Amino acid sequence: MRGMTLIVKTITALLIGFILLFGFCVVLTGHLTPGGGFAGGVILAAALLLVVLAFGADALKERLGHNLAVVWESLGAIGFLAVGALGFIAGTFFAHFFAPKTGFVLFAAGSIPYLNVAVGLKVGAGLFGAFLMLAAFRETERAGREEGD
Amino acid sequence: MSATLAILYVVLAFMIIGAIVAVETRDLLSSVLCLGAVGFGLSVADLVLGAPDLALTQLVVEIFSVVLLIRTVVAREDTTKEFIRDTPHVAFMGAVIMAIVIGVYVCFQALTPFGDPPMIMGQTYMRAAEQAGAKNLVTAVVLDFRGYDTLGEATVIFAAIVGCYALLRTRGRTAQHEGHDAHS
Amino acid sequence: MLHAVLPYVLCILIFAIGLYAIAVKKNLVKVIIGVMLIDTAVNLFLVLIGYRVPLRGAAIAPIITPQMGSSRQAVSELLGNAVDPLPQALVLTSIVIGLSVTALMVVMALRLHQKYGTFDLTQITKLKG
Amino acid sequence: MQQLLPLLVVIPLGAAFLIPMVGLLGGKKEWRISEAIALLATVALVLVSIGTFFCPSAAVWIGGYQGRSELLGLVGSGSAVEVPNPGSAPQRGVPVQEVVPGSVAATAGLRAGDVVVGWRRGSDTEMRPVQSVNELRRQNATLEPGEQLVVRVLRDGQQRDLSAAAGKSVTGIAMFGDGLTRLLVLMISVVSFAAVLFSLSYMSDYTMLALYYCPLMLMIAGMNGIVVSGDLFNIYVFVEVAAMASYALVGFGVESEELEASFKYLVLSAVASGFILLGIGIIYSLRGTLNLAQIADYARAAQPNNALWLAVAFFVAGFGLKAAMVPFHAWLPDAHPSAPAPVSAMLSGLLIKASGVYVLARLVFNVLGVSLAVAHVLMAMGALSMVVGVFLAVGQWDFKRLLAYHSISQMGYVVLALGVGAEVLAKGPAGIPAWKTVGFLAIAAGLFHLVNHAAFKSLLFLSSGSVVYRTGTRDLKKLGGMGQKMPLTSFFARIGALSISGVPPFNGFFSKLLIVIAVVWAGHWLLGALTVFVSFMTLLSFAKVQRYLIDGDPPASLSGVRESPLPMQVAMGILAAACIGLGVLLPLHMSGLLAPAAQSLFDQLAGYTKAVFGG
Repeated sequence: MRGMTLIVKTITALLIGFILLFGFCVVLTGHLTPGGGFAGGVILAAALLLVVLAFGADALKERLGHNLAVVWESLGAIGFLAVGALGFIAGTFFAHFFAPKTGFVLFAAGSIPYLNVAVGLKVGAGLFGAFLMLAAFRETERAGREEGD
Repeated sequence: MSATLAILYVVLAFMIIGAIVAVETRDLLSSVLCLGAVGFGLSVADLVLGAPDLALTQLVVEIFSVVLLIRTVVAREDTTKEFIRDTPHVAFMGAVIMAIVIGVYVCFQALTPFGDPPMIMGQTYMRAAEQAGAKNLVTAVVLDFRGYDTLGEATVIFAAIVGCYALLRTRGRTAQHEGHDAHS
Repeated sequence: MLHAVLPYVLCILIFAIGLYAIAVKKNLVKVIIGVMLIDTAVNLFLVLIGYRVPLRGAAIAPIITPQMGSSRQAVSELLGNAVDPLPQALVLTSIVIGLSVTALMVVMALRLHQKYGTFDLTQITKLKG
Repeated sequence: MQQLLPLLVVIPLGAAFLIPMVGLLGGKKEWRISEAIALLATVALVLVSIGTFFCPSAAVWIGGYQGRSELLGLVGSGSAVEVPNPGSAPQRGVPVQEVVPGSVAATAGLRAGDVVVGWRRGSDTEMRPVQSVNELRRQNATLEPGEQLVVRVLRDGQQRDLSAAAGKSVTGIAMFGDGLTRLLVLMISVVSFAAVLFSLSYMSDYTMLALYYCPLMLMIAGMNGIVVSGDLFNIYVFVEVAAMASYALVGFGVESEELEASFKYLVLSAVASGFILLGIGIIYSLRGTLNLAQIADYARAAQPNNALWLAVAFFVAGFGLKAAMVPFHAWLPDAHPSAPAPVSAMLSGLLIKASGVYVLARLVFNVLGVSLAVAHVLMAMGALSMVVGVFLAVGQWDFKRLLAYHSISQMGYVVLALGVGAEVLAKGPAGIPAWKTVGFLAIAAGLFHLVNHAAFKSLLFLSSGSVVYRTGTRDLKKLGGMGQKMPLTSFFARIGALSISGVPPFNGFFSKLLIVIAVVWAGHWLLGALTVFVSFMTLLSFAKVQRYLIDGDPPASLSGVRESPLPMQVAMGILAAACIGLGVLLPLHMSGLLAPAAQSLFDQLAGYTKAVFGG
């Protein structure tokens, strides 16, 4: 994938930081405002997707190839499972193992923020990885077709 | 009829028209775009019905899936190419589906009326969540009371992505398999 | 009493349109669209089920805002009027499942197109039955 | 049980999440690492599932906080109506149709026939007029500890005030294990252990095995999750987990046929999910809760209305599609043979049972209540599946496709038996005199055949895999003489074939015999005869397999074929032992394994609610 015109590239470069920031914000404040891990994760994936669409699939390959994306995704999933499994300390699966704090602060509401982060990581990395894999598949397919012709 | 209900009917009508156009139009690109419009309609309906979380999530997901469909599916075929015809049973299927809708209309007379849910589990959850310190009660339900469901949900999307990886392998088998001993 | 049922029935109509697309259309992309319409309709149905008519004004989302602060009365008024959060939680899960199904279907459509060179289901017929 | 039930889900999920991470980073040895993790996880699962037999049945509540009862237990007309009040002006109120025993309303002393006209909460001084039953439910659900809800009722023309404090219950998602759960969990873990063992050699032909073992573990996690769940939506989520993993596994070979089968399966399964979710929405709208035991508690008092029937119809269509019962069977003969053999064994042996028949049986017997209409639908679907499946199977020349059609036919037996059980229980004493014995027998026979089918169908699919692994074909016309070339595989395939056709010392004979006895005892002579006839057809069909696969001389193209590797033999050996053991040791395992499972369905709504809420 070669990427798009200079205008798109410049605008993407300007915007990408804000979009990522917004994504992180949605993930971290999921227990206070609308949003949460899943919506934030999709926003993060969409931001990375924008980079791929504008600059081409090679732009991110060194930092986040699709194999590495799977590792991040697995980490997110294991994190979620681990928070649930820590409940075994307090009795059973998903039991509350620390006292919830109330109020409009970042790390309130028991385990909810940690779970949000895990879901955000998982969904963001996973969807982005799937998209990269699709892009890579298109590349190989195109190469195969050109060889065939 | 309250303002909420009026807006809701407008949005529903918009969604139904969008759905019909998405199914019946011959151009695949317009079809996918109409589907996006239906999803956008759902997002608006969520807002009207007091579900901003869902509105946000639905909007993001709809954008993602429309981009996915356009980039990978529609882009690979001349979308205005010769039209693939339907099965010959269009009228029959249409009749069956109208029968379903009418049956549902009759049966739903006995459903809890729109706008007055029993909210038995819901109320319990809301009060307990409020005491637990979550301000967004939906998130509290999703990640606390029904955190186990959300684990399942995370697993579903994990399975789907692993499935995508598995199905996108260029070769399924190591060699053109003819049995280990058969070719002697 | 019409308004007690009509929103549900319109929602089922979208479901039926999706079903129709799957049953009748012979284009792979149209089948995918049908499945996505079914997802949309089901999500809408669940949201409709959780809606609760407030005493006045528009629907109240189950979110405590900083303006309410720690005022007990404001909070309990919210709890008495807000819509049901549980179906919303269900819809959130259901949206994710719908996205997963869509992603998997798109990938399969892509592979089938690579193998057969078309989205026409009448030509994708190695299997009989 | 408290700790063991969640472990059934946590272990395979943990393994599934670890495998791609370790696998994709592991370089050339990735498949060895994945195999090791998968094998360890399945061994642990077998141990845990045996462990559940040593713990008492109990419900575990996952997530949430200790809360209070939300069960008002009042069934009445939806909103307030004008009621005549002799002696004074008519009042608006809600007539009570029924009161759920043991609920808050019952302890307060409400009776059917009362009219609720007002309510107040502990601190209020004035009575408020009542608008709807749901309003009362809401007020009941929001009581503070120690607070009381006082309702004013009109009884025999007089006004009285009744009050009740809420009882105790919990929030969160219920996990529940009873006899049926134990039986299915044991079945799932043993068959999946055999399948993983078989995969060690069989899957060496395929690429990127980390992406195979991960969905396999997810499928096991999904099935365990379905079986231990006590919450309607939770069941749906885990049905989706198992299904999503199975789509990937069906298409794992990425050849045209496999992708096509997988796509067909995916579309039909997505439609089924839509129906199931609509049904769940209707149930939630009617009952206000998703907990199976609470829904059952309502169902005991409430008269089913049209909306509930619609939900039941949606459930039958949705789970019938997942179970591939006959009007909805189109996907199964494509999807099951296309998968790699160990996956076919798990799909046919486990998935259609866990996500189809089990859920349907649980909903019909324990949650929504048996009724004649549903029983007749189940019987019709079962009988149709039985006959259509076997007739389609007889003409097949593809070994795995033949087995897949037999899956439809054999699951028809199970659904027929459960349907007969439901019919007998729904009629009750008004039906036949020995209705308790016959109902129990029908349910037990159905569940016994379900377990037996898991054993012999997995065995047959594994032996087909063994043949395919060595010869590269599954076309019966091109095969032959396997009795000489692959004696052990042929021996195991023979055991499976004799079991499925119902030949005496094997398990299939006993379960089919019990089904026939139950069906005839319930008064359905014709269905009994049909059952025997289908069994005979099955025997014919497997005589053909015997003739073309095992007997005779091998064709020249297969002269170099050897016996398949050791792990495959061990995996088939385990299942063959299960086939013989389940049949010969029937008196032994009847009391420990089968009877408790049948009992948990036989106890119906009351037994289930009591078991979950503990008394």
